[in-house]
Amino acid sequence: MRESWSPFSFIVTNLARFVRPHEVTFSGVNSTLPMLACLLAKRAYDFEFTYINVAGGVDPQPSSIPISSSDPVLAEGSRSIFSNEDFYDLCTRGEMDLCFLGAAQVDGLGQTNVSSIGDWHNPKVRLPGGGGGAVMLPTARRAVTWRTEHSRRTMVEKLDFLTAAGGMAGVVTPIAVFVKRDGRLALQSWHPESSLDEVRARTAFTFDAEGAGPAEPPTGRERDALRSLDPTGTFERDAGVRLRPEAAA
Amino acid sequence: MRESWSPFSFIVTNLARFVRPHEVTFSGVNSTLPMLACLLAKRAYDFEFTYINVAGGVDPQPSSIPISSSDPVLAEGSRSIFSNEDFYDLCTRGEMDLCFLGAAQVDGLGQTNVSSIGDWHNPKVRLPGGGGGAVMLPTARRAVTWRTEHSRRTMVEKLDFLTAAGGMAGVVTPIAVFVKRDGRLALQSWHPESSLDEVRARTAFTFDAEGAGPAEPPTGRERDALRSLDPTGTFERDAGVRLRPEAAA
Amino acid sequence: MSTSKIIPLGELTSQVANGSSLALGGSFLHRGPFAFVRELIRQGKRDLEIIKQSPGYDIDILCRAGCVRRTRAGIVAMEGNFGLAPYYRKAVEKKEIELEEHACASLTAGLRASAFGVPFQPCGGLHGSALPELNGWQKVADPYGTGEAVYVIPRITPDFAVIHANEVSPEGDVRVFGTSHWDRIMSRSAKRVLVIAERIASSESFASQPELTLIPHFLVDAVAVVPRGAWPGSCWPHYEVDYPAVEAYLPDGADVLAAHLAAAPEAQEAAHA
Amino acid sequence: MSTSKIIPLGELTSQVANGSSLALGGSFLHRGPFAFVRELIRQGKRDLEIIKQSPGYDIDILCRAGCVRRTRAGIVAMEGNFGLAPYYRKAVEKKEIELEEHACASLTAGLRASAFGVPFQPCGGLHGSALPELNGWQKVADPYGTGEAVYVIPRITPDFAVIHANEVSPEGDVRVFGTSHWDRIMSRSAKRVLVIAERIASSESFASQPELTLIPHFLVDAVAVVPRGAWPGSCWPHYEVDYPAVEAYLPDGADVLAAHLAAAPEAQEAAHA
Repeated sequence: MRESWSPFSFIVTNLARFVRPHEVTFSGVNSTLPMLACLLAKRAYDFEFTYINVAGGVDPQPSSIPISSSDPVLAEGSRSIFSNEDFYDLCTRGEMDLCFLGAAQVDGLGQTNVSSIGDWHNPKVRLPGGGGGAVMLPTARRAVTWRTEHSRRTMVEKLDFLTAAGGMAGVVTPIAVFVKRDGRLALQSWHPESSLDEVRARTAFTFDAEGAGPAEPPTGRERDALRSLDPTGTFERDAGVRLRPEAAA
Repeated sequence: MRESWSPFSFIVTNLARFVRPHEVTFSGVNSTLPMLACLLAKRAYDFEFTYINVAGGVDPQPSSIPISSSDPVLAEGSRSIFSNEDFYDLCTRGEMDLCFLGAAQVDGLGQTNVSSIGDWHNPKVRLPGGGGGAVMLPTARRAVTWRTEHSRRTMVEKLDFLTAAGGMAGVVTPIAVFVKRDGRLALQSWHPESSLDEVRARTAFTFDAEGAGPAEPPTGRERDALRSLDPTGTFERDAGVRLRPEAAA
Repeated sequence: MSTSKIIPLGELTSQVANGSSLALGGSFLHRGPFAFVRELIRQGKRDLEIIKQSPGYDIDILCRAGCVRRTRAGIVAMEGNFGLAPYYRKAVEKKEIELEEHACASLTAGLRASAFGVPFQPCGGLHGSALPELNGWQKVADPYGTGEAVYVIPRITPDFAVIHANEVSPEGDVRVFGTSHWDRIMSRSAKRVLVIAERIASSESFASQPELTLIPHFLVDAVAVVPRGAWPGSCWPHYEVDYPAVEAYLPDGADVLAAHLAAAPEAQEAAHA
Repeated sequence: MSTSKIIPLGELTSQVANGSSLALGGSFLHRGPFAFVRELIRQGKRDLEIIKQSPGYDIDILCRAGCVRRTRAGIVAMEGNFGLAPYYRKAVEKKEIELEEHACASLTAGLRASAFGVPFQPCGGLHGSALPELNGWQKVADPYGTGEAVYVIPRITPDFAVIHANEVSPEGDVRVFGTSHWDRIMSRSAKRVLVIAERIASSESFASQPELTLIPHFLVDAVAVVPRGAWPGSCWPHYEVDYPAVEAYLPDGADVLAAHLAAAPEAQEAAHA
């Protein structure tokens, strides 16, 4: 069975919807879905914005879409190279408008753990580590994260380790879009084939859902843009995002 | 009357003699004589050293010798540009071997004033300011300065303002070469047409002169190198260095 | 799809309010935003704060025209046998302007604090100098037990960085040949960046060697194209210092200043603008 | 008159003593000094400290071969659908290596302190994170009364920075295309700089565009020329990631590691060296 709006498309499209006109938006390492979201926004939306990425690209015109979100092809066509020291400084001095940051666990305050499952000193799983998060999450004007798995293990009441604080402006999962409201994550919308009850059941932290409803389906331009970025569905297959874990059984 | 060793050549040649093999040597703004000294050392000495300058040049091959010691022609032929942040950082982290720094007044400790004649807040003359000095003098492995006037006004017992401390490894004037010994400037040599008595009479600070004697005359290669840098004597005329103020009367 | 940022010099300069702080690019007589500086004078700007490690002609002519309230500088001179900057010197001696005297590197440290988003920046050296006491700079002990103490410089955030560049793209990307002096850190520390350029190069040219771009377009607010705009200074490799013009600028007299301003390339070109 | 700094890879690598700290250039699978890393394994180096904001293949294979005592890193992964770095992960979980977990920018701050010659460097952000307490990082109040407090990171001075470059001059000048990642600050913070390059370009080529040079020759100690030396990673614009080779590297087994080392370009070329 195939969803009318694939959870992969749900994540990428809803990440793209955080991009705003005339802003500076950044995607980093280990960030294939935000990379696709930024490129989708460039193709699907009429407004101008600056897309910078960890490959040094500034509004690049990549000749192909890479598997690795830090691949140098993401700087192809750029008129400048904005390298790592530069984009971190941009963020810490408060000029990074929108920053996509990875997370293994997210809590109700929008804080993240990317360090370890279990105690940091005796980890069950040693995770990649914070990367940009601890510095960028508190200093970016807005930061947004995503999880391909929405469960009580990933959307937690208490983080195993507090890698980065400061709070996300948005979190996108296969079934839900959260935004920051009064210092906590609040549900903004859910996948049309999901429901408020399902989101509550699969989320370990409590959240406000006032005004939330099913997400707007992708526009034709959003669909076309994503199809042009992933014409053979390779990214969608590699990402392996499912609406529900049961769907695979 | 013309001295057999012009005081201009005396200064440039003796500055050049501070350059050592395999070192990194720097000349800055407002530093025509050190610029000529570095270029002379490249032409007259057989050893290798790295000459960097404030125009970003690294071992440049300038097509002409500029009036301004920060002229971009001083980067011509360089295989890299080492710009201002870079050479200051090199110095503060302790990797600048020899740094030429300007001074209006020098005291017996080799400290300098480049800020004001008279009280800083009520200056008789507002001088250019410290530039590199306050940071480079205490952090360069060796720093050397020069004065085209050797008098009790320039070689002082007490500075009008302490712009830069840390102490010069060398000071060159039209009649004398001082080096650092036991934390104070000590006379190393004097112009062959001057004398220890004259140097003492024209210096307001006391100094040790043990082992000092007339400076070694320029070698043929030193003379040739300076002549090749200043074939028409323009730099020498512009510098207007005199052995003694009386000589002009 | 980007919009061109290129506007006339007069319009670019009019964005600067009286009382603004300006970090000026270049050094002494080399690649300074001098057409912009002269336009500040023509527009009668007042109470400016000039921030530059090694100003010369720019601070001198602005002092001469009475535009300056304060400067933060490391070393000030005309250079090239002209010695001290005479109108600047007079302005300081007569206390017509306020001077915050820096080492060049301490000014850079203050700009770095701004660029890095931190309130202060440690600066090597300065030990024994009277400048820290003069400026109230604090020494901070290393909390990690090395026994070292280091001076920290407070953040310096100019309202504008103003850079004279060799080439710009229509979108506002900036290229500089030879040394970038302190232009890079200025462009990262200021609230806004204004650029005066010798000429436009194509977007394709920038894209073919993006590593050469000193300032990416999105940090740049506006660009004016002014050929020979760094006159009477140099702009490598396009032209050298015009020493006779500098010499002609120096004598006293309002007529001398007026003649100098009228002789400037941007004034000569004004009819074509 | 400068002497060539170009020596064989084996000789360059032999300069690294057991127990050295190494800052490795590049990021994840891109332009890393991977031929050098493999040569460390062949030479049986031990107790190394690896310093890199975003290591991946390099730290993983070094952990797999038992060369590492400690790492300071911001984020560690294979990337490109390969997820976590498995041998690194196992080494940390089994406490075979010591980890100092950084934000990438805090590691950069430590390197900046070294490059700037100061004992510590303020780093923006970090507020609320558990990393400062984990690492004992101190917060310093702004002595200038803004009310801000900022974390300061202690100086990090690697024994070596090791960079994989696109082009070098015979004298050791270094050029990189595309992003320089953190290579620039690494080259300024380490005691010594070693470079592995795809190819030599002429001194004249470097002199014609000196602005493109990332590291000037006098900061570089030695260079080895190893075409395809960043394999199985990319080196733009010469070649892309060799994903099948990365996949073939991952399974357990000493024979797998041996086959991977033998398949590397520098091993294939060894006969010609």
